[in-house]
Amino acid sequence: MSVEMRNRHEALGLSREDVLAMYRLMLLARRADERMWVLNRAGKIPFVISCQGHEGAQVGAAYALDRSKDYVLPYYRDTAVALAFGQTVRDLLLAAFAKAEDPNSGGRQMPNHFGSRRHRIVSGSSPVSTQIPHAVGIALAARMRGDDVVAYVSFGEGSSNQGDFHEGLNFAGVHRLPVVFFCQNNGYAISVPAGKQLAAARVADRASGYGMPGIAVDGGDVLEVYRAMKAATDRARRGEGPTLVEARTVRLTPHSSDDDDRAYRSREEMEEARKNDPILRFGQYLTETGVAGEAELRAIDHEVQMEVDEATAYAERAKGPDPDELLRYVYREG
Amino acid sequence: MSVEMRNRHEALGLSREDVLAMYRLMLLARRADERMWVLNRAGKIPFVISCQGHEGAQVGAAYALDRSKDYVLPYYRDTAVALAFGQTVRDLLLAAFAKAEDPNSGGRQMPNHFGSRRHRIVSGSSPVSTQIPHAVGIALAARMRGDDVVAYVSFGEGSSNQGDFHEGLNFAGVHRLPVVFFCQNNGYAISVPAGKQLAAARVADRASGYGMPGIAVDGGDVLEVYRAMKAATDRARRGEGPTLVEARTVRLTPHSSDDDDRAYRSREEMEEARKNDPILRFGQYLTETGVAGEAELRAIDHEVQMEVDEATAYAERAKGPDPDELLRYVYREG
Amino acid sequence: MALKTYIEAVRDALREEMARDSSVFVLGEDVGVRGGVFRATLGLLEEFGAERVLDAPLAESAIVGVAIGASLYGMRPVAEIQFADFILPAVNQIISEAAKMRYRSNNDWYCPLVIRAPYGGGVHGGLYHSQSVEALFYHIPGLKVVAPATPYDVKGLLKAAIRDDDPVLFFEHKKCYRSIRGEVPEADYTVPIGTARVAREGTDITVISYGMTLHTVLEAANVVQGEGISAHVLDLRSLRPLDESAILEAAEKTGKVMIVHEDNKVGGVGAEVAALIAEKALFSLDAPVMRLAGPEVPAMPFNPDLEKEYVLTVPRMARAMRELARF
Amino acid sequence: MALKTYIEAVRDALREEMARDSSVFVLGEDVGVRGGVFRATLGLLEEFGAERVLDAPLAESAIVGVAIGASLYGMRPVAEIQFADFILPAVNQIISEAAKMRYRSNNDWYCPLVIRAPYGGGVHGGLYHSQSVEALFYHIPGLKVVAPATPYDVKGLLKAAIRDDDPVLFFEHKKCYRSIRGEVPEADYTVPIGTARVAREGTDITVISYGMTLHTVLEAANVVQGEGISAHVLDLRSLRPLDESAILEAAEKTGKVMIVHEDNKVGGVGAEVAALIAEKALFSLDAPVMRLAGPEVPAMPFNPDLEKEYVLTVPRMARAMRELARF
Ligand SMILES: Cc1ncc(C[n+]2csc(CCOP(=O)(O)OP(=O)(O)O)c2C)c(N)n1
Ligand SMILES: Cc1ncc(C[n+]2csc(CCOP(=O)(O)OP(=O)(O)O)c2C)c(N)n1
Ligand SMILES: [Mg+2]
Ligand SMILES: [Mg+2]
Repeated sequence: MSVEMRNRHEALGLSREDVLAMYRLMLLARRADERMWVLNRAGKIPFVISCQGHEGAQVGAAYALDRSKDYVLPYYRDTAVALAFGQTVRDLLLAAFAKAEDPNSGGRQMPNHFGSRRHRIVSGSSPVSTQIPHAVGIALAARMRGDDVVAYVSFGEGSSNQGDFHEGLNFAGVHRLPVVFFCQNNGYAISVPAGKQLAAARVADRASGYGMPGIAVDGGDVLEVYRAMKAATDRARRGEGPTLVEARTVRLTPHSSDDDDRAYRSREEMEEARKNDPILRFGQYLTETGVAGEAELRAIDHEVQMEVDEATAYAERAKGPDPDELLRYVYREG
Repeated sequence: MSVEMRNRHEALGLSREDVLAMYRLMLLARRADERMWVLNRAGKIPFVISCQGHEGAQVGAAYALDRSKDYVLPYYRDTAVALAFGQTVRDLLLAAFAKAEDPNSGGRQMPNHFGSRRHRIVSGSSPVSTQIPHAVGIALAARMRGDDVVAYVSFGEGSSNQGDFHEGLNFAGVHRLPVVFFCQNNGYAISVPAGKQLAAARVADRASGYGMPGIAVDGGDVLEVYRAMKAATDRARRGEGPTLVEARTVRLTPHSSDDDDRAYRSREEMEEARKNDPILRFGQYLTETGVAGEAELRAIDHEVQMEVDEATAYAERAKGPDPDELLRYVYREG
Repeated sequence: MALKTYIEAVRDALREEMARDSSVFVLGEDVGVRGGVFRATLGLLEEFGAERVLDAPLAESAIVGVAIGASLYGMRPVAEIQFADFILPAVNQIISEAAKMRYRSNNDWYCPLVIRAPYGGGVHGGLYHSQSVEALFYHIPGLKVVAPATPYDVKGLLKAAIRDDDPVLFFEHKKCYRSIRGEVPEADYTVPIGTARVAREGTDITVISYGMTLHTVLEAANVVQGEGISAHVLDLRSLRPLDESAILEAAEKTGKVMIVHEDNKVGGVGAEVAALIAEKALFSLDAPVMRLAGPEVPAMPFNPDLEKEYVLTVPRMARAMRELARF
Repeated sequence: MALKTYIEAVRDALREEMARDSSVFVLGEDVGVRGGVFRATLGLLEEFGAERVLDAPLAESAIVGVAIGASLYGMRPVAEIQFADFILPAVNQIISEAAKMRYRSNNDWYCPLVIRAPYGGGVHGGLYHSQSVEALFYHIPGLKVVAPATPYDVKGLLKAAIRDDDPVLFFEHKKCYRSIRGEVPEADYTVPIGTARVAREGTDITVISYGMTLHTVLEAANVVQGEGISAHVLDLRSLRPLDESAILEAAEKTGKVMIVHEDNKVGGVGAEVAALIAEKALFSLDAPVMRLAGPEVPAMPFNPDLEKEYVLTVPRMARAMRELARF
């Protein structure tokens, strides 16, 4: 193994603790996600939508942000970003069970519709791409206030075809705002392959139409994503404006628990995709570079599983919202 | 003068008759437009929106289409395109006076909201950019039917920031449809300069985001526009898909008769713009290349002025719609 | 006659119309190989090919805008909006363009276009997969809006919508899809847009509804029947145009009217129905015109208890019916 | 007190609020150097600088979406939509996002946001510069909708809207801009959103309206006064929430109610007002609830004769008032 390979994370300024924490976070998101499928198949929760295959992209992105002050506007696959910004596995499960303590919505929204003010995670909805102009507005407001804030907003490649993508990026480009637009391109919008979604070779090619750089990276490689995103957030922080970053990922599950992907994805294709599992790849990197041994990684996994077990037990027992809550918070109260 | 210069139109396959007809068309649009301002200032018509400065781009574009079968979805400045596709100066004035015979709308819409089925000019509205997906749908339908049809759709550079621009071009790119997207970039959206509308150097730069070629041309040079548009329509007709063509033009008037541009455009800038008057430039080309003498051009102008006079007189006298018409044609009748 | 589910009726209507008329085609998100997320277009790709069963990019304004363009050329597109909640990005195309095309061109251009959208809640869809959006459109001249409750009406109205020369919004209640079955004739038929239907004859109170709540109303009517209250039930079926004479006739029949819908009350379809009655049948009334509707909250929550609290149940309806009958 | 035009009241409210609170800023098309196409933001650029008076790209969904984002950060954006007709591309941002933000986040996030839009016709604006769009929004929980008729209310309501912690749609009737003048206090004041106002005391008939038609109603009331008919006139001012008690009180006062608006009738604001009365004041009524509204056509045509035919004139209103009084 070459020295460059060994030192990839160090060259990026990431310590051993950093990369182990990143690995743990990816695994935490994965195990929580897997748990939700089990709960769904057992009839305990009505809906799951997954991060599986995207964890590398998400953790690489989140680590490039300043988690103490930046704002994130994640989309429904961004489980690892929500965790990186302070939500817990308990929070995820509370949302999955739609309990009163769900920090996103008190059980009002579907799972993975993240939002908690104290973590600077802006509330998201289901209609895709609406969050893109919101991120631009956050960046605009932060600049008006003189705050050193970068706004992160994510979405799929299918969603990059919505008008709000275009209008949002254009606005940010004109006003050179500190936003990073992060496209997680997993090659599908539900059943429709990217080639039927857009004719451009890469979503990143759209950036030039907004006067900003467009970078495409291998989203299965958490360190490559970190590198590209760090350049983008640095640029934003220096006042040089927005960047569009596209991370190529794999979707290791059907679109959601309501989907059956056998009609439109061959099993061979799925096998190929699994080889690009970012957790597998990062685990290999860590062992091959000697950052951690197999046993150490297994220990992390064990710890993570315990955390998911505890969270599941807690969330399952937690109280649901009082039915009277239905009528609350349409407008400001008091 | 070099031979290339002399032969520019011939090299493009345009005859002496063609270029004289093109010049006449540009002038016809100009004189009709000027007349409307006079009528507006005299209090006879409530509203004018102009083609002045765009005639070269428009005539270059229209001549690159097959005026016997292609479909056009013009925007409100496209007076010369409407004329090229068969509307008459009478029609323009009937619309300006909002008379019953207005072919676009029977007096229901503002002037320059073109539309007449028999000319394959698709009815347009005021909200900008909505016509872009319509053109894509026309092209899709024509291809389904096996018809050899190219759809032309135009819009300003400001309007290229609407979501419908993005969604329309993307759809056409994915399905490789025979559409030519024609942006008339006059540097302003009402008072807002292009630099505040978009950060891209050129609107044409957006094409790569849709997997199609993007061409920017000098819209003050009718022959250059013709060249670029001919390549685009040929490409479309060969089944190779859409093209985005951007023509840089000048807006020689305020945005509309309701606007006063002195607040946002210097008189020096206007002087500069007038040097780029496409009619002036084409007239010079015609005389310098010996296609026509000054006298001949004056004769054309005279003839055109007569046509505008006749049309004005006709339209002013024409009947207005019967008030009962208000309630008609909300749905199919009978 | 065959017993069909609501969604089978959608599918049958689409298939038969596509077979009958080559200008009919469908487009939308996941309508092709996936057959639609609700499976409304299942099998169409195989039968009619990818040109007539078009998986569109994820962009509703383009789906509607492109469909408008195709309709102007003489095709009869049927656009699917995956969930009615996601029709909102297309509102400009629907209201500024489709609805005004014929009027603005003085009858020169028009849009024979259908937009299908599954709406309504009670299926754990949360805030954004449960909404009723019909009130945004039934106000708009130039549009037609239908919301059938039975498989028979689904098929007949969808065929009528596809053959109509004006834009029709076709709202399918997603809770009906698999839970509602009914007799559907084998032979070709249409149900005229703009006609309501007496769903139950009765003499004491009149209940007017449409979509999923129509079924709950009928259940509740059976409950109160046992207590000696006879409910006359009108199924609106079309929301624009409303069947004015059927509404007035039903109101006059009992003099006690209740309008029921899942959508929230203020400005909902029930407002117009009540206003119509207050305007044209006032002196037939023996009781205030009652409206039973969704609460004034943005949408139906995901949590099952909150969702249940939102939904109009049989007991709530029966209670309201008793109240009205006693008046 | 100073005599001000309707649009001066808009401008004064904006200027005073921007001076009072540095988190208030305006954005929209041509609001900067041009001062807005109607000149509502004239002088603001000079006074507050380009950062707080932002010429936005021509993209309404972004104007509203960016404003939502800024409001989430704690700013108080006032977005201008150049003509209400062009609010339609932003409907998704308004209804899916602004209206639902507080509810969906269980009170964690909210949007202190104002969207101003000039609406209405009678100014030769043709189909797309004359529309009334309030009916698309007054139905939506989570939104507030106001439509003032007088300079006093414009200023007081706009200030209240800017200080409100929820999204407010502020509809300014463009025909009022320069034709309506009124007294406006120098001192700071607000008019509470959700309160109607008795614009004229009367005893024979009750007329309920808002916006430009309120003024025509008042003129017509003067006409019929001469014939011995005393009209009580209520100015709604707020369309969501409606001032229910003021409406019922006004209805009960005379027992004969007419609702007037420029927007077309079916599903317009008048539908809800009539339904409310039919529900809660039925037995005070001596006559059917009358609605006088725009015709069921897509919009107001450009041709002046057609436009005149559309508009509710004083004679038409006076005729309707006589009819109602005679009932
Ligand atoms: C406006 C809108 N239209 C349709 C949907 C339904 N929908 C949910 S996710 C999805 C596909 C999104 O694909 P992509 O953007 O590639 O993200 P991915 O799920 O692949 O990560 C669709 C069509 C929606 N949520 N919003
Ligand atoms: C959706 C929409 N928003 C706003 C307007 C008002 N408006 C009319 S033309 C115009 C500027 C258009 O600029 P551009 O696209 O550059 O075309 P140009 O007039 O310069 O040729 C604006 C803002 C509109 N017609 N439609
Ligand atoms: Mg995807
Ligand atoms: Mg321009």
